[in-house]
Amino acid sequence: MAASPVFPFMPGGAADGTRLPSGAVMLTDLTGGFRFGLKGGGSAGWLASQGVPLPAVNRLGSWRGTRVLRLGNEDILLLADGADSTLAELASTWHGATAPKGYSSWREEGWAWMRVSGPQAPRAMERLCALDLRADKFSAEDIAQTRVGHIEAVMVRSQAGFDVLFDVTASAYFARTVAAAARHCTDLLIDTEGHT
Amino acid sequence: MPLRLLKYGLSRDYPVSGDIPAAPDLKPSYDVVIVGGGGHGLSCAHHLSKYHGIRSVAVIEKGYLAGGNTARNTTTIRSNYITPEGIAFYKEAVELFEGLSQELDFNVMFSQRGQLTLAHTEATLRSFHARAEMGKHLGTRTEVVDQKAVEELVPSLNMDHGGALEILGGLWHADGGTARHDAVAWGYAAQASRRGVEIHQRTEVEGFEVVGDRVQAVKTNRGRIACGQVLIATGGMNYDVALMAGVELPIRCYPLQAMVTQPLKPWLHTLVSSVSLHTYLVQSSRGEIVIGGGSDPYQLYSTRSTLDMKEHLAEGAVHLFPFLQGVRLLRQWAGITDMTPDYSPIMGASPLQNLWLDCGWGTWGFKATPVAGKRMAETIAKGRVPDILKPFALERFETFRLLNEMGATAASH
Amino acid sequence: MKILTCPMNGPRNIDEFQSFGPVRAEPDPDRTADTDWSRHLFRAENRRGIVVEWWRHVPSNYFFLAERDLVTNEIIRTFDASERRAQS
Amino acid sequence: MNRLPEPWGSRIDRSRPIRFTFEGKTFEGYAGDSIASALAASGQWVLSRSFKYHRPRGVLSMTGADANTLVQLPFEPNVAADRTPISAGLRVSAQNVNGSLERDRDAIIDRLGRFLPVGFYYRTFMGPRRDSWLKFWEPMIRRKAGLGVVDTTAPYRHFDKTHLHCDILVVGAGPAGLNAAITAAEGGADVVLCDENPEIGGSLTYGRHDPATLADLSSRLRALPNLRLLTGTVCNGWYEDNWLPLIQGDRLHRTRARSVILATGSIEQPAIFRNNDLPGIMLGSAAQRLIRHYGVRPGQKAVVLAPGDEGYCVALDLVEAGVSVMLVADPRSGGGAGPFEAELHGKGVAIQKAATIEAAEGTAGNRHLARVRVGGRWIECDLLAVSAGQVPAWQLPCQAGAKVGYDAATGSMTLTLPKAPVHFAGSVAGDNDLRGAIAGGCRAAAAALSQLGKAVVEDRSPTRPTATSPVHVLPIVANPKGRDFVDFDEDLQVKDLQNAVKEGYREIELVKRFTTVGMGPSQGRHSALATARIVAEATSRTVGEVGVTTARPPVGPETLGVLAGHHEPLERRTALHARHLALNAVMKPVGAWWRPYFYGDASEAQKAIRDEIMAVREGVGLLDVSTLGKLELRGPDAGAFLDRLYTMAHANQPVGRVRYCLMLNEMGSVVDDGVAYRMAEDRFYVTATTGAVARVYADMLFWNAQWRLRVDVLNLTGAFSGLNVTGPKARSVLQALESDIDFGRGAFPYLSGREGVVAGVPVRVMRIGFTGELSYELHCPSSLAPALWDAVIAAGKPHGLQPYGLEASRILRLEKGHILIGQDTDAITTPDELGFGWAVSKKKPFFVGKRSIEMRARLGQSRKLVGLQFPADAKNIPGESCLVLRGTTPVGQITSVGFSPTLGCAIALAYVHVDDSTEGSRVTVKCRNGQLVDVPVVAHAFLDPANARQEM
Repeated sequence: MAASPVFPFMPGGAADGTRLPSGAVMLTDLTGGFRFGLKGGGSAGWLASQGVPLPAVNRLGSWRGTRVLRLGNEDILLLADGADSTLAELASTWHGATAPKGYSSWREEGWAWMRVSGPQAPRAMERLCALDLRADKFSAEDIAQTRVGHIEAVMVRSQAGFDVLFDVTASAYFARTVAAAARHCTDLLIDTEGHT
Repeated sequence: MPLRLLKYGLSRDYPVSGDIPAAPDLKPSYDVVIVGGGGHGLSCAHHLSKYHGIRSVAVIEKGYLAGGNTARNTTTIRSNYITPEGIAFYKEAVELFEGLSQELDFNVMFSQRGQLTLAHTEATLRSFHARAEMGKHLGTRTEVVDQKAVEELVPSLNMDHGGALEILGGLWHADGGTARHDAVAWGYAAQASRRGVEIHQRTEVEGFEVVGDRVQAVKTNRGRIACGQVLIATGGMNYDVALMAGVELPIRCYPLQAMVTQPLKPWLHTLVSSVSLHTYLVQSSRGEIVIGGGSDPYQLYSTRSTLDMKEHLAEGAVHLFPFLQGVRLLRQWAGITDMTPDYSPIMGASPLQNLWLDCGWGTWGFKATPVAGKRMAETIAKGRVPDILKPFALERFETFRLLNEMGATAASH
Repeated sequence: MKILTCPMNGPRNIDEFQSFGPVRAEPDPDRTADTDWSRHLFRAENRRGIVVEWWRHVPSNYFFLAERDLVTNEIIRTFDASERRAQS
Repeated sequence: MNRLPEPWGSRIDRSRPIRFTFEGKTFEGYAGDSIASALAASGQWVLSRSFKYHRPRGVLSMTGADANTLVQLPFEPNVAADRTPISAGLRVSAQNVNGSLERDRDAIIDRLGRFLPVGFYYRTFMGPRRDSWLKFWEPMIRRKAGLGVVDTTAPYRHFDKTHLHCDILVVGAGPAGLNAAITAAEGGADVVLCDENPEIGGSLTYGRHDPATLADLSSRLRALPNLRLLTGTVCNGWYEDNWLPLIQGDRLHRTRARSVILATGSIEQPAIFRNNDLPGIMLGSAAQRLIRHYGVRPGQKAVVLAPGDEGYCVALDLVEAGVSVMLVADPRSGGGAGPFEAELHGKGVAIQKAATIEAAEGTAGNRHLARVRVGGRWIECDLLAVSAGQVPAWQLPCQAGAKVGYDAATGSMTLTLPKAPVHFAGSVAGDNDLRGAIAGGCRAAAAALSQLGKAVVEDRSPTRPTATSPVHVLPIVANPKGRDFVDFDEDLQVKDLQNAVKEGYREIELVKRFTTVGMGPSQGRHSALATARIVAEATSRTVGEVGVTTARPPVGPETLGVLAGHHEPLERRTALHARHLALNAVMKPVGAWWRPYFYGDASEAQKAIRDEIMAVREGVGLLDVSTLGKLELRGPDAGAFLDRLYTMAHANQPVGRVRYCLMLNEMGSVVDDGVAYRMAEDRFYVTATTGAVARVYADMLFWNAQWRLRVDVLNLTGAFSGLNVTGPKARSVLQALESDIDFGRGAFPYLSGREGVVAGVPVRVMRIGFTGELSYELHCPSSLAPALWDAVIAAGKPHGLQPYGLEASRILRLEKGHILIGQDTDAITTPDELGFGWAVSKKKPFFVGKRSIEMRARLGQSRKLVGLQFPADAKNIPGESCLVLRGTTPVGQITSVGFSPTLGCAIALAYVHVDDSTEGSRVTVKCRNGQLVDVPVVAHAFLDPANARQEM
């Protein structure tokens, strides 16, 4: 009998009852989405041996429909983005493999995965993060390990906005913080006399 | 109307007191050279000249009088420390402040309206009990008060009932207060000058002539001064100045920032500080709210201000008193604190026979001004360290006799 | 807000970092006299000049070294700890 | 009544009248009016009373930069009436008045001025008794202190904080700033241009300029998509690495610019003469701003002090606005002022050369200007427009590292360029005329562009014109009767500064501190140069030698609200949060975490906690220990790494075993404890205390940055949850669950660990005993913790399993004599003081702190942590932190105390003198009420010292 997982925003989860902002700034919970990460000696070598192309540190790559996040020399996270079976197959291969193969980074349990999107998402992110996130400064292949909403986070662009990975225990806090930022984005932020 | 005001009103010309006489040329030698024209050095000079008959004293100051940490601190005076040695020492400081205006015939405006330190966690409350029990035992007015008493002492506080930063109680220190920091230094300077002490501003130490285990002379940008005894009391410069004499101190320097609002009609009558928020507030006699907090997070000698510290302090202040959102900030500044490993000062002997130390004050130098000066003067005059200072000796770091005051800081300068 | 350039993450606001203080000598505990050992414990580099110090980029938990002027706060350079070993 | 017809009044919308009140009286203005302009339009010129002498004050600068116009709004004190727009129903009142603004009873102080010279308060108010200051004088003075009033009921507002990035930030949208921004943007840079005013143009909007100049700049600006304009936005400080706060109303843009161009303009200086503070005396630019921005006629009959061309322009503007200009006083003795002089002559305005303002007199109560004396002659007037030249707005440049100098020939302050990537343009750089400002703007942009590696597209800058005739330097002479104010904020007169010097306060910083000059709301904008000149004269030094005091941020007043912004309190929840709430737990914050304190009704806390304790002792309890730090150390050197970090031996720890671990710092003080479970040769699962894990994790990484061992440290604190099943029936509960782990006593002994699956959940189980009972700590991936919790609850039901909270846990551990790091230890506690010799390996060659604890052992130990057990009928039980005395000397303190329901008495842990630490000794404890009690010392574990219960 396998137990069923409960993530923070699910019924009975730690953040159950916390409202996620929607509208011009939308926050979506992807924490239940499939991920697989390795960290520690041997991680990069093993993934390379499986044919996973490894980008440079803090750059994003892709492999058979998954996104490959290189967070450190020996710290790599793969986001399934729908290619669940590919990734599940890789994970299962890893479980059956012999060392050296790195170690599980448990990101699917330790990190919440949330998406900030909507037409005002860039405005909201300016409030949540000190980095220059304009497209020409923070590209679709960049990874920022930084602070979002005053907590440590890993951030990448997604087609719809920004994906943020952070300490799962702070999920309710994060949702409230994004909601507070979103409130200030309902009126356009820069009064530009016609410019933006 | 006090008589002194009548005198002003009735004299045709402004009656000059001449607080700080212009310094004469440097003499080739003095019995005592005090390096550092801040509160501590001036206090020592006053005590040497008034109580020990030592008047051949030169106070040499690189910048202007009391322009270092004496001018930059937020003037908290208190004795609610942790260690019995610390409490006994600062208790004497508070007692000296109580009579300081009379001692100096200069109003230092010692405003003993009490200090309330807030606990937002059980652990903080426990540490308050420790300070209160030790403080009471040693005869200071220090007690732990409950939520109701906190609300009565400062009715406008945001108690945050049920919140993450709920105020669980406080440490009420009725002996706590503030004084006009500049006045303390000027009062000591005026008194010392009247007894023959020379105060040399814009005079910078460039080195020491050390022969054997004695300092023979102090080398300055204005010439060499032979000296009988030397005191180093240079605030954030202690490490560097001592090093010129070959003495290495266990000190690291960090900026400490503070800020002040526009003047407001008085509404805050005690000092209020929060350990968890690293913020403290006090309303000056001009009506300004002085706000301070913890030191900067990395070593530095620069007195530049930062926006992030200001934002942090504003956040703490607004959490405690949400109605301050509309109050306007006027100015921010910083001083350089010399932090020791146990957060207690270093006073007394150095490895050199006639070189004395008054260092390592961290964030607590101002409140010790009278007692440090008095006791260092006694030390220099008698050539031996009085009992009250012995625990603060430099050697304590070799013998692990640390005076652990690390929990007494946070935001309780 | 000061900028500190992390060798791994690039230029970031200094509030993303944690200072771990100046690099210290690593005396052999078994061959160090008591007075020297207490000196090692309690006395840190504090000269008014350039120091080499440890920093941690908190979000990525990466430790590296920086040369910084304690008077001007100018950061002269930052580099991975492996470069220090190569130099010494 | 003073409103001028259109086209005067560029800021006001005459179609939108707005009513508001001032001092209880209703006034009407137009949308776009400031409080001060609307009041002036209605003939209300007095806005405030001064800080010390309570003299009536009115418009001085119209820039929001002086104390004269500070007024009170309902929730905001000290608001600049000349910058703050009116709104419908706004209630404005005067501040710092005793009675009313019109009839201020404290105006009497003005007459007593001679009794209150500079620094008087240092020389009096000390007697007659030692405490007279505190009891009598200070309360009296505090009543007079301050300006505005804080309303402690003001509602909380949400302020906005955001970030802005650009290549070049241009501060100031006057002619120089506009040209700089346009040139920079045309050169391809990403530009932000900010200005504190509601419109662009700066002096082009209120000075005597060709409107086409601004129209042209405006249209060029609008064509640039890479130029972002923020009007109504103050750049309020410069911080390291071009980090600048741009404040736009209730919003703070934390801005990072690669390069900055400061086109912050200059500050017109008031003139110093007797009664120079009367309402009706204002800066020439203030009169122009009233006329052009607000369509307000600043007076009926005017005198203009014109030491340069600007004053002539002011006079021309006044004439055009219908003001009778009685006289233009020009202090210069000869030379023509060029075309302006002729133009004024043409309009019949009298000009007196070599003349200055000698004094002014007011109407009754000094409520308004009545006449001024020029060349010994009194001239009736209700407006005096003055100017004593300009000083560059030095605050931002100086914060960026510029140094202030002084040009004695022109009587003006100069600024050096800082080392930082910051450039100056316009009058801040000394280019006071329009052509110079435009050229300066283009030059600054070119410099900034080249610094960024971008080329200037086209040099549009006009050649620099020859300097116009400098403004005459007005002498500063003290009036024998005083009231010649240098600093309006602080009511300081010329003689006050001279007297400070006489007292020996010769350095400018000392003059500032002794007199408070420059410390008021205007921060020396209108007084710094005059002060430097007075002090230079009094000390026979040059103005350059004297200098000005340090310009600290902020540039102008800023609200604490905009600085603080809004910040949700950080909160962390365990995966079982909702389970606790469902069980009616009373939650308490522990750091950022919220944890169950106990379960049940808040009004019956004591009973609930007692029941929870007894359930653990007699049956079985369940505690959520998910907040515990959880670290996984992986790699071939993991064992060696732990050996270096902790005091016990781990390299030789068998797989499947759990060991206590104690961490010291280099000083040999105890900093953390936990357990280490060896899951594999190359893998340990290590716990750390809730409060310390972040630091322990960082320290591990720090040590390994130096040691470079082959080990990876992973912080699993959030990823894994922990459930402690504890009590005599714990084994029965677990055995009732579906699992591949044999929980039997022989198969799973004390201090061992197992991996397996319980109720379908993969777990790591450790047999450890914080409560002193048979315990299994089950750790699992957090998403599965609710499922595991539910399964344990269900399996425990037949055994009376009781979830318990933090308070029960604290008592349970105390009964067992287990320490809590941070509560029972302090920053200098050694393992020896805890009696933890057993936890320190004697064989390992090295671990952090080893050298120090050996040295400290040699130096001698003075205290030790022991247990104290109070009689069941004890009347006085000391609280935590009570002192342990030897005679009257404190030798230690109680660290933990509580009533043990199991033992039926109070028990405590305490530091006592090492000589009193053996079992059976008695020590004296001082209770919080001062009573001394005599207590016997007992063994650490009050309960089950032989450990039979936890090892069963």
